[in-house]
Amino acid sequence: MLKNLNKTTRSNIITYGIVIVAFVVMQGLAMAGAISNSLVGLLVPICAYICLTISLNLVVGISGELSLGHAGFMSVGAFCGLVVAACCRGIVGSDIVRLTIAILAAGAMAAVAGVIIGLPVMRLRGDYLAIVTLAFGEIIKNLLNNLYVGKDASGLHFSMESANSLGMQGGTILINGPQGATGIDKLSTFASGFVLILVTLTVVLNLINSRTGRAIMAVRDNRIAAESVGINVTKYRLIAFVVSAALAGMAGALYAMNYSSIVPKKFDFNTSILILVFVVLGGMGNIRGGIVSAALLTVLPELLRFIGDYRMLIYAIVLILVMILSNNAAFQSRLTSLREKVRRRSDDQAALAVDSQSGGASHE
Amino acid sequence: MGFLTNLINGISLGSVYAIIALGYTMVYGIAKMLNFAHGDVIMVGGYLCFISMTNLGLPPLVGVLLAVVGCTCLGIVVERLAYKPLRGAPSLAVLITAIGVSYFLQNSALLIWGANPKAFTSVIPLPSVSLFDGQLVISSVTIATVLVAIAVMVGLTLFTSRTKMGKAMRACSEDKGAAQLMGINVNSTISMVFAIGSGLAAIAGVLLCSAYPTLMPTTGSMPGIKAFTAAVLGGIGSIPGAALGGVLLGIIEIFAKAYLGTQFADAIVFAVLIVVLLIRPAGLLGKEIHEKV
Amino acid sequence: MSKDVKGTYLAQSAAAKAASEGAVSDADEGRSQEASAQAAPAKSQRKGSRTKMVPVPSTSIVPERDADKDPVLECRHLGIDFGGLRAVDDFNMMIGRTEIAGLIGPNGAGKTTVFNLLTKVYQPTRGTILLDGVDTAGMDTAKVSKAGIARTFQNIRLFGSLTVEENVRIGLHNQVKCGMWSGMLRLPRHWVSEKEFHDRSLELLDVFHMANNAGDVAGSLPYGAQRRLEIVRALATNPKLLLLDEPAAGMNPSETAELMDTIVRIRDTFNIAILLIEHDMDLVMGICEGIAVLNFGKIIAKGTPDDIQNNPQVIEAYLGKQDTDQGGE
Amino acid sequence: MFNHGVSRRSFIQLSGVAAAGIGLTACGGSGSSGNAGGSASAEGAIKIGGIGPITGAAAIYGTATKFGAQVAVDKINETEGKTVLELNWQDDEHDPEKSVNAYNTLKDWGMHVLVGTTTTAPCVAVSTETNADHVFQLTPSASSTDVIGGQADQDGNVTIPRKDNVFQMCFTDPNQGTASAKYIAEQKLGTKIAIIYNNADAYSTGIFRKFESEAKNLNLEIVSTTTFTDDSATDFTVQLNEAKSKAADLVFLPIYYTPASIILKQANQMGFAPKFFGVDGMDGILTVEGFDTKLAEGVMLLTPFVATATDENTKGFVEAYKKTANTEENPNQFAADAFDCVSAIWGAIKALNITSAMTTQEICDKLIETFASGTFTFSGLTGENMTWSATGEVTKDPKGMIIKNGVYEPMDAAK
Repeated sequence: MLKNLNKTTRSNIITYGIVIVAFVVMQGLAMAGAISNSLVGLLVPICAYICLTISLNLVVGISGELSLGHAGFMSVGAFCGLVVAACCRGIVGSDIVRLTIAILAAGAMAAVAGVIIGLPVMRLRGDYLAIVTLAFGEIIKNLLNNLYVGKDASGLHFSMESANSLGMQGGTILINGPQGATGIDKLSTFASGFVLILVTLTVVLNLINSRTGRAIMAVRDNRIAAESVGINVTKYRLIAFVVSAALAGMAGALYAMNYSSIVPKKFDFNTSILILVFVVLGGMGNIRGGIVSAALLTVLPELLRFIGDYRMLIYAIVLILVMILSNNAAFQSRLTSLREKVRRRSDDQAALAVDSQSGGASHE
Repeated sequence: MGFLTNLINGISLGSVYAIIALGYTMVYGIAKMLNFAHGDVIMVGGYLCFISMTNLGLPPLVGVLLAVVGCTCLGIVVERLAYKPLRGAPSLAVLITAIGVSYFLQNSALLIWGANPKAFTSVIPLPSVSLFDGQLVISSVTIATVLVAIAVMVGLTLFTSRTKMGKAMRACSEDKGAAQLMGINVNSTISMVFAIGSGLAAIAGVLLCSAYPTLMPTTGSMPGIKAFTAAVLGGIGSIPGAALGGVLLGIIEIFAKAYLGTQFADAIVFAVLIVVLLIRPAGLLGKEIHEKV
Repeated sequence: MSKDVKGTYLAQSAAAKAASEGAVSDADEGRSQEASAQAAPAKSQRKGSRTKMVPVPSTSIVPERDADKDPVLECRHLGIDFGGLRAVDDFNMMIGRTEIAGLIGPNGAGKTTVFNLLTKVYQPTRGTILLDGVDTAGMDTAKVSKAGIARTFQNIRLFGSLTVEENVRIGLHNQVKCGMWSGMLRLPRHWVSEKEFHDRSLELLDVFHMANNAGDVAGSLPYGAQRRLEIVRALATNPKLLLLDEPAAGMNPSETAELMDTIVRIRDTFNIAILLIEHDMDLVMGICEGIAVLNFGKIIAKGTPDDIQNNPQVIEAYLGKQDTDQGGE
Repeated sequence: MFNHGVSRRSFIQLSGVAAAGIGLTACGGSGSSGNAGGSASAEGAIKIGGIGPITGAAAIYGTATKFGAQVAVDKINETEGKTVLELNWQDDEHDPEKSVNAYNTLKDWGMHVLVGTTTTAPCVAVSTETNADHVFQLTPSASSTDVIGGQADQDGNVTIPRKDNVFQMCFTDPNQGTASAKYIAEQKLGTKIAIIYNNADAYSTGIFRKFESEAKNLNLEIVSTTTFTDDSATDFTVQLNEAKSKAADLVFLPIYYTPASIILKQANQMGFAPKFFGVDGMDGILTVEGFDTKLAEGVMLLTPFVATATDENTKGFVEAYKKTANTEENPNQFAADAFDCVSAIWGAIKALNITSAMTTQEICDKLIETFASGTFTFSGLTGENMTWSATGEVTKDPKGMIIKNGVYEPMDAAK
């Protein structure tokens, strides 16, 4: 049945299939209590990281720009989302609706941040672009470290100085500078994470296989040729960047609302790098690979806990080895020839089997 | 006087950034890779010097020498094992490997030397210079750092322009294929660059720890990122650019703290970087490379 | 050698309209002191005014059939400097609406630079480019493409990781419209446009009999097919003028012969002008109607293939000075 | 510039690696980590889980608490003659996400009581989890009021409700802020005060805020307030210059000892010699290997623990700690806090006849009742006759220490 569809559609259906099957299996196991608390606790972060990986893949893999500040958009979404969720407390009854509103607001806010950052950034290329995204990530972190937001009867209060200068009466502090946000309502669930993955996946896959996506990939493959066929390079680089930022913001909101507290420090350069590692290991531009690598690499450090002190060292070695093995030309060619050999042998066997069955008359 | 003090402090901090940035820029110029592990080589250099001085009781100069030798070897080994197999691989793959190396070095240091910070004794056991009746105090480390930064920059410039090896490096930087055809051993040239870069990192580590005397497994990461920023600011690949970028970044950082408030100092430093890159997209002294159509 | 341009009066027979336009343009460039003439747009011809008319040299010719229409391209005093080097200087050329024109010259003469100027990959230092009578000043590469100039590249620039069909679809980018949201949300508009993309790209690929390769990855195609795909992609932008940069490079004689047929066929089918850079003289002399010869950034001759073959300056440029007297054959 | 060369195969290989990892876990089981002194899983032992950063920039604190707790567990098991306590310490990299992961891992292990987490921000996240699961938690060193919840700020806003299962072994940040301000005012230690704090750190900012408002009440003059972040914790010349130019005679440092050691050195280099006043995070400064203790001469700090004290308990602990951690360095107050946490919990367990047969929730109920009663007292390394209130805060006397000749000496008339 699948064979009748074209290659891209088939590949996309497999991707959706993997996500859906994985969700159903995990949800079933979790409900049956067959998986450990440790893994259950990882489900929502895995969902968030998958969304982040898909969204970063849009910039790094599809648009071909190196971004080192993805965590910045994640944090914008995270803090925006939890403020919105807190504002809806008492107004909107249903948790799911509240979460949805918060995530959408987070996406919108992160998109705005994406436009503000993207406009200047898109004038640059290559490593210079990378360093500027890094710089913006650090700036966002620095600003959030000095952001104070509180809510009382008269509404929201903002300050860039201190919690005391919010001038609130009997309200709650939502974001308390470097202490971050505490007392977050834990609205995120595995199911909502799954839905967000589907949404992210749909947006990105649809985008890739559309006129806009082709223009983005054209710019990646050959900027000058893309210009020469009339594609506005800046516009399409910006579209990829902003969509990616918005999706990262949504994932950030999901992530933040899985914990009761969150600090700006979490969204630093290292987190940006972590997501980048997921993307590169999964294969740049390879959405399905990114999903798998994000899930596995989030679980891996937890699986390595039994090693104790050597855990992160082993993680580093695994990272280096995987990168070398998957990119070393000599090793790859050896692997290919090995695979060829295996296939030939099995082909031979198959041919032999066919031959023996049909009495050696299989070849015309 | 406050201005002068801040300026001197800025130059001092900037000189440390400059030395690190020079290593970054050398490696980038030839290997075309962002070596995110560079900051961690700095940390290793610091530890090696610390051990030789404190645990082995060797004189500071020997300690520095040991650190340089140790880091040079480390650089060569890392290059052989981790980067060389990836020659010709996509640059992002190399970047991630460099990050892996960075994690590896940090966690190895954690296991070997422990998490407790070490207080680094300055390798320059000279008193501070006091001017204007003690209103302006310049520490000996500051003076040494600035002098070393200048020496390293001049040395590298001469090396790349005058020596055979240096010229081979520049040839590799321009076009590896052509360089190979001219009989230059590209592989050994790249190894050489890593050796030089790592040796510089050791010197930077010793000076960094002398000026800001805490040594931890994570000591190198932030200065590493700042120096990378500095290298880009000056135009990555350019030797005078790295030195200029480093010093400027140091001055901007100190001035931002002193005159615009310590709260937003980091944001200001990075904002300056962005503005500079928007005006000069290839950095202050970088060459803009036009793609040939 | 630069002075020689004025000596090439090959174009005296050019259409009257074209010549008069050339005259106005020269006046624009400051030869005339009259402020009114300077301020006037190039197109406006004030028949009633008493402007003093002077004869000016023109280096252009167009086919007779295009003579009564606006030329599709007109370059006036086009030039660019790289640092102190005048890579292209005082480049004047006119191309008729359905002309197949050639741009030849020794290596390093600045031929590709001219293409880069026409498509605004480089912004000209001076001079004017009129595309179908519209000044392209201030446009960027993408806008020029929308205005009607398409090109191929000397060093092939395909979207290597995408399929053949996708490459053509990208060429059709400005021909079939569908916004980001329609695509992202799979609105009906998306499906309509996708069908149109598909149909039109296959139609275009058919020109080169490449419809069967539609699903192949462009980067994996053989060299000749890649060159042809570049032409298809350029055609997809619905140009008025197609610039081909060494289309026959790397092709064997039979492929070249086929290419010559195809180029003529493209012109006849799409009714567009084609300007090509080529070193293969059989191809140039075989299909080009007008040929411009470039040396050291300047046009040293423009004429018919016969004119060019017999032009002593051209021969000198190609073969060096000692062979001058052989030029007459 | 980046083409997609990273092949699709990479993740296949990766899955292979991960599969190997899963296999390994299966073999390794959920054994306890670290050099737990060969603590084989024993029948009937109470399982104590611990969380703190063993890797990353905050590894100092996690390592200290880990070994501190280990020393206590080993000592108790030795005294009892059999394994009555079992410790499983998990790394959280000073990251709330990893901390919750670590907590879940400990839950799978079957933890009865949690000692942790070491650092504040992760602890706030974990304490919500323990609260929901009803697991008793005693944190050695997470000092923010958000950890225990139920505390109002000065405007009377309560952001987080009280988490009734969470108790602290350390002072809360506001307590330290208030105590420091009072101490300075009462002892007339300084008239012009400069403050340098880490505005990217919850602990530091928490103390600073309280100190600031308390100083206003006590009419202490704050002449300069400057900040730094973890990213800019290498150079303090600007902050010190500002303090110097305002003629500050006391610099209050509500920060950890690592940046503090740089501040002391740089102040010395620029010839600035005010009084320095630190809080409990300053403890440990003398243990920094290679630190010139002369620089710390005259530094005052509030700390509950003195490693150089001569009483038997402290001496025994320091010795055991060095052996367990395999180090030459003295333990800091984090280690002592963790030691006290385990000891206090053991005291309660013994008194209440708690056995591992009980569920974690039953144990939690009993321990909450005991700790919140206000009558449960405990004497340990970090204080005599400590009690806890239902708010989760500990009541113990802060010891004002001054560094003289490289050792702590009690400040006169310590309240």
